[in-house]
Amino acid sequence: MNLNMLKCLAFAAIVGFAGTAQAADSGGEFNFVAPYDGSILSLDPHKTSKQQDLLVTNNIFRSLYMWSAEHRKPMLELANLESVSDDGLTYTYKLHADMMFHNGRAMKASDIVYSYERMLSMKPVSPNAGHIQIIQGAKAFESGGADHVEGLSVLDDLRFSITLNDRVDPAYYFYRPGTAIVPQEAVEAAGDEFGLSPVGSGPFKFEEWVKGSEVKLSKFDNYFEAQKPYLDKLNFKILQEGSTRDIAFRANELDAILVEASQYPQYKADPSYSEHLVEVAEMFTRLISWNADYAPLSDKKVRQAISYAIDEDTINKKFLKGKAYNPVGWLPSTSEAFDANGKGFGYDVEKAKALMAEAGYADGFELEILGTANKSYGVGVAEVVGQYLSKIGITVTTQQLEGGILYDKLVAGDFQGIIWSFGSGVEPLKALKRWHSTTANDSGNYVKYNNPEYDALLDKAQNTNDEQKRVEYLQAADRIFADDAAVWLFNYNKAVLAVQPWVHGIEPVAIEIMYQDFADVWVDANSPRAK
Amino acid sequence: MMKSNIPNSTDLTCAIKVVDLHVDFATAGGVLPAVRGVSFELEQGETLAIVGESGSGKSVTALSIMQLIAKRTGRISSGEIVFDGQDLLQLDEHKLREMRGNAISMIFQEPMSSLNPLMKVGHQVGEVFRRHLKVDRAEAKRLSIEMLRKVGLSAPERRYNEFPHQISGGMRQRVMIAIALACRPQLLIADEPTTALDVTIQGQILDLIQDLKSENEMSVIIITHDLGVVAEIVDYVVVMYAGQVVETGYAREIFEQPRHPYTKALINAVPKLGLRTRTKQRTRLEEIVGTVPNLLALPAGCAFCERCDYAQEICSTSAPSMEVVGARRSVRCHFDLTKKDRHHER
Amino acid sequence: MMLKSIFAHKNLMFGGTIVVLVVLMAIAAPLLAPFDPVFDADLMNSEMPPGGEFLFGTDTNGRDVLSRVIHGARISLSVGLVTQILNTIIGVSLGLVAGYMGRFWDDLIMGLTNIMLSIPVIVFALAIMAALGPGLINLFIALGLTNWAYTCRITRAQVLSDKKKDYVKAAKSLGYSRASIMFTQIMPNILGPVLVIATLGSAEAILLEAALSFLGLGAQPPTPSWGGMLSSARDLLFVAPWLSIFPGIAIFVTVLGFNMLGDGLRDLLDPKSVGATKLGGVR
Amino acid sequence: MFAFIVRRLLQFIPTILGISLIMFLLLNLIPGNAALSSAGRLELAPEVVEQIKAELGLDKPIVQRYVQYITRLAQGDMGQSYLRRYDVSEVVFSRLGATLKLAFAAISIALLIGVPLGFFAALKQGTWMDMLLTVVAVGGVSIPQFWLGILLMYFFGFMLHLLPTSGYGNGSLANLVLPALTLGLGYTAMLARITRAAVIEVLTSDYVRTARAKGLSELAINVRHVFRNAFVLILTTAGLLFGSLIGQTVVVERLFSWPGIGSLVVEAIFQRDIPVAQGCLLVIIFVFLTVNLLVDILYRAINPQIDFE
Repeated sequence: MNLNMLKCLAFAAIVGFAGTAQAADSGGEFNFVAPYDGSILSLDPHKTSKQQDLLVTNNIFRSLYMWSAEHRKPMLELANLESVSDDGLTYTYKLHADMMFHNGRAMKASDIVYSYERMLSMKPVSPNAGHIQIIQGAKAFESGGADHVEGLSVLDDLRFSITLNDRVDPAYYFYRPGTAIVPQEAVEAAGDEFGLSPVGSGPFKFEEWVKGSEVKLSKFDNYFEAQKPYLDKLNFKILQEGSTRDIAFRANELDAILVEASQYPQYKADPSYSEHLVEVAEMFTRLISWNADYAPLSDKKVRQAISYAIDEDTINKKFLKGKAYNPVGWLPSTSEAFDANGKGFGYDVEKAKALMAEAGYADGFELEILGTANKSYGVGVAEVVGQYLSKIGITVTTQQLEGGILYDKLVAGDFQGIIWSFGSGVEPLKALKRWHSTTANDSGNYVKYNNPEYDALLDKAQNTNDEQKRVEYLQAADRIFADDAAVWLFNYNKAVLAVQPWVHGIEPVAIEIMYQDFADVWVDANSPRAK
Repeated sequence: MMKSNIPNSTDLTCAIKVVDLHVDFATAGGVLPAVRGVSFELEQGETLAIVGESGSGKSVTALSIMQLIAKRTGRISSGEIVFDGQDLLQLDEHKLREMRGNAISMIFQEPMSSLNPLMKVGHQVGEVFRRHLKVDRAEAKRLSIEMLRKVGLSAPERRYNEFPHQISGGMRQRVMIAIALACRPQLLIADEPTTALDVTIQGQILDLIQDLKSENEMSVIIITHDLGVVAEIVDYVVVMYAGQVVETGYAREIFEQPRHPYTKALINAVPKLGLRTRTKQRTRLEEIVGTVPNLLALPAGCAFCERCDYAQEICSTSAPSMEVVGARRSVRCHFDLTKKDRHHER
Repeated sequence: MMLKSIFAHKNLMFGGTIVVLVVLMAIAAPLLAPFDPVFDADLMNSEMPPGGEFLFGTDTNGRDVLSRVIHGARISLSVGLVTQILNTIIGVSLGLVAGYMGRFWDDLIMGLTNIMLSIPVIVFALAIMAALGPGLINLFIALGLTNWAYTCRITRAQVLSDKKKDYVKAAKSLGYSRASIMFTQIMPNILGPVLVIATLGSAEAILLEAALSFLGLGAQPPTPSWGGMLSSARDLLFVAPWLSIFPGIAIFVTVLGFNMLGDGLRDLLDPKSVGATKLGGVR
Repeated sequence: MFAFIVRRLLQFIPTILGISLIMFLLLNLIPGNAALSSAGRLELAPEVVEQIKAELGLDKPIVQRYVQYITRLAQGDMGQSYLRRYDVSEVVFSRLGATLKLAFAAISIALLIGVPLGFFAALKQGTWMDMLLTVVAVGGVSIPQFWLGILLMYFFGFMLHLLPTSGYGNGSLANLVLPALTLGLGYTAMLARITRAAVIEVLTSDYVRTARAKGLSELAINVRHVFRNAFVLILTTAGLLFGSLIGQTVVVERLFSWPGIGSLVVEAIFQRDIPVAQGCLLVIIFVFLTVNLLVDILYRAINPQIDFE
């Protein structure tokens, strides 16, 4: 199968290249960025859940499944699925033959079992262990009650089976970069240092890590997909500062960068870059969570009035410079259950005032909104929201806090409004379940949303086998959630990568645009780093 | 205003002649005339004392001879300083440097701060030999040690390698003298050479200067505020007040019969004139009542008028000029003290 | 004489003029500023270039940059003033105690001073800001608690030298209490150097506010602080250069003014201190 | 001299202890859940959080934690990074080189440019050149550092394409230039001023007057008498400057993505990786103290007036 070639073609179409499949050039060096919060902490995928780390390990390691940009869902990567048991709980896989780790050893079924058991048995526990806990017996093993995970069994060298606790699609759990497969002997040889010199089975092998500066990878010649990867070298430069990144990219020191909202219009307007922007609605929904325990906000009319009073379209266009998609519900436009016909509240101050009057708050009230310093979903936005809400008499004060503190307040319910961004993918039912009344308030349903009608629709969706019905139920539930205005829906993030003209194969990855698979990326001869 | 009586002819016996020297300083408050028309003459082999309170311009006069006035703030605006047949003020910087430390040298008031704290004392002496005699390092060292011995330092070989902070104040001043006399200058200017020293040391230093003077056949200018200290060794005295010379004359005449009220006050301030008291506890110069006038705003009349016991009306309106009253003797006062009838004591 | 020499010091005049102008700007901010720096925001006016209604252009929120720069003077001045008052109070008090009480107290306070001198101010302030969270008041605390070591040292040194002087002995023999001697006799003598340090310290505090804003822990938005404005405009260098130019110049000129003023004050009050040629800004 | 160094090294101990106590308390006061951020993600099951807390020892009282920390520190163990899960010493020392390099380059720039400029200004004291240098020097320290950095980056990196805009490169010299300039400019200005003041003081000193009275040339006076004495005055301040420079790297390193200890400490504070933050601070302070000790030794070596007592 040549799935990746397909991906390239799909990408070429997206970014507007000629339809003829251009032959991929081999060789060259690629400078990419690691744009998030500073240093890379560990290259052991099991020991970190930071995007900054995983966007690198994603190219050193492979997971059982991997996210497919054009299918917008996880696809099998390392193995074929041989069978699924009738109860839908036991999956039997067979690894592709001749898959090598960077240390030259072929991957075996036992490596899968070792990797998953390692995540559960690590001290402290792996931050990614939650994905593995869907396997039968995982919890018992983690707590030391069993010496192996009951649901994992090796059938032969290449074949293994996984038995789950519930009927869920394992693809949505085992595609995570944090569940990558590691070679036991290399891990054991390195001990605690494995994260400093990782050995995986991905297209690139680890070369050098200049701490705090960059990670250098080089082509793995025995990568299982023929002819891939194309690039000889791949460097991830840690560049936290948007302005620094911007200047470095324009000085052609980088081959692709993550674009911030502030710079987005400039790239859009610049003909030399505008054709090479890779954009995607990432599966994150930005919102302000309203605390239903705060009297005015307990009234649905007030919450709706707020939604009517804020012109999110203008905020998205002006404040975020168009680097966002207007929301219609919880599920983002990249979700398979996205309601393309859905509509938001729109901007209607008169209606908002009327609702406020109906609710008995004609004179308004005071409202404190907490947020981080984040430019796209932090106090800056809350300030703008305050400007709008002042028109219906609500006096907004904002307070900037750090993520960790904000999260503590969110969990404790110690707030009136908090502006934040939550994951709203990948699996729509799982995403909507966040607001199910049975979800604990401190593990997702922070606004204590409780609507039996909504719960019922989700339960129906879970129990149906009819794919279309399922989507209908989900969309109906999402509409109810949006209409209840338990949160103010702000936008879905539009993630943007600016790419140099000589670069091919960068994809709009909806789970996190920085999770690029460089197995598919190549550069033209006119790249300054072509050879 | 009458000029000084000093003849203009170049006298071969004349060691240095200063004619109508004016020195100004730029200050935050305006131009300060520190020296206002100073003239005097020093004969070969003579010891001359310039006496006055601080601020009288005596040190500035001395520094002017060396042309060591800080160029940024001070300026010799007019005058002549004739030395060795040349007007020093007309010499270029190169010639001046040839002369400094060689034909004319100077020692300063503060022996501690006048020596480079980071340089061995021997090197500081040797520097002069290397500069003016163009000798090599070894020869400079030999000469320096010899010079240190000559100024009375014990164990000069050891002292050579010591730093200023390691030796006593008296020794430092001896080192300064060694530096000054290294090249056997014709003229030595000593600016308050003993003020910073203990009473016992003061005499030794003055004796040393006196001894070396006769040995080297040089002329000496001693700048001092304390007539008593130098009374025994000076031949000729120039008294300065507020930037001007107010009285000149041979030491004996001045001490016996001061003609200017200021000179008289200075002498009165010394308890036992003519007796250099080495061991006895000497009281400080008895202060003359009042303060030196502000040179930025000089009175119209005599500068000493305000403090003068004999002042008359004319003193506050008209500035007296220098009048010759004898051989190398002149005074700047409307009322010469020797003509008692013209005074009535207040 | 005093007045004359004030005029004779160009840096004092120049710095003083700037600082006075900034102070006037801060006082008259509501009169001078054409718009409200926080509430007159309209997204429709987002990022308008300078000219027309908005002389210095507008920011991303559509607020008038000129008005924000004018009001920013209040923030920056209060940062300079409040932090220096705190630093001076702490530094002088500890210095007096150390110098006057001696022994245990001296050792303790000088130990603490040495510790304070070895921790870079910005790192210390950063840690405090992280503990307290961003915001103007917290900024006052963070910068006001961390930069007193120089004042303390100088006060102590002055006390030690004054202690030997006659007037202090005289005051003691007249039966004045320790505390009253400390404050009434010694304070006037340390006023000069302390004033110099505080003036230069103001410059430093304004720059530190900018640096902390850059690190995300300055005065929090929508406070129109120059450092915050400059910091949030750094991504917009290509897009909206006016957003960084005006607050940047404001900081530069004000800090320059305080530095010149402090420099001039030192020439005037404390001309001999070569060692203390520090300037606000780098520490 | 040996005794002097040993005594000074011993004096490090109370300072470092004091700092570690202050910082330990302060860093542990920082709100935000260290266990959570150490897990690297926000949405975790509460029991997992408790488990991580226990494993990191965060459930113990703070005094006990401090005592444990200090005991281990005395044995040379700075603990483990909450986030990285390996030794703090490994984390910190892998970054120290870059910071020292940057600081050394910056102070070199400052010394090589600032000292001659200050000397020149002092010799030309009162002229327009002196005025200009003074204004430039005061201006140099009045620019917000990150702004200066962005402007330099923009002009030299982007407009002129002369130098890499940011990053460590492979430790290449070209990458060092811009961050070192950004960091060094303020110090250049500062050193120029210190030098000017010191030289002016020396120029008006009695011993320079003596040197003049000896008839020495200006060159000989400047080289043998002025510079050495001025340098002693400069040195004492330069040592303090170098120490403060290490602290100033926090801004420059972050801006230029320079992989030093300055960017690390900011990050660690933000991420609540307290052992790393603490480790960084201790190392920064150790460097500061060491540099000051070295300066002191040098000072004593140059200045015969002070013995190693």
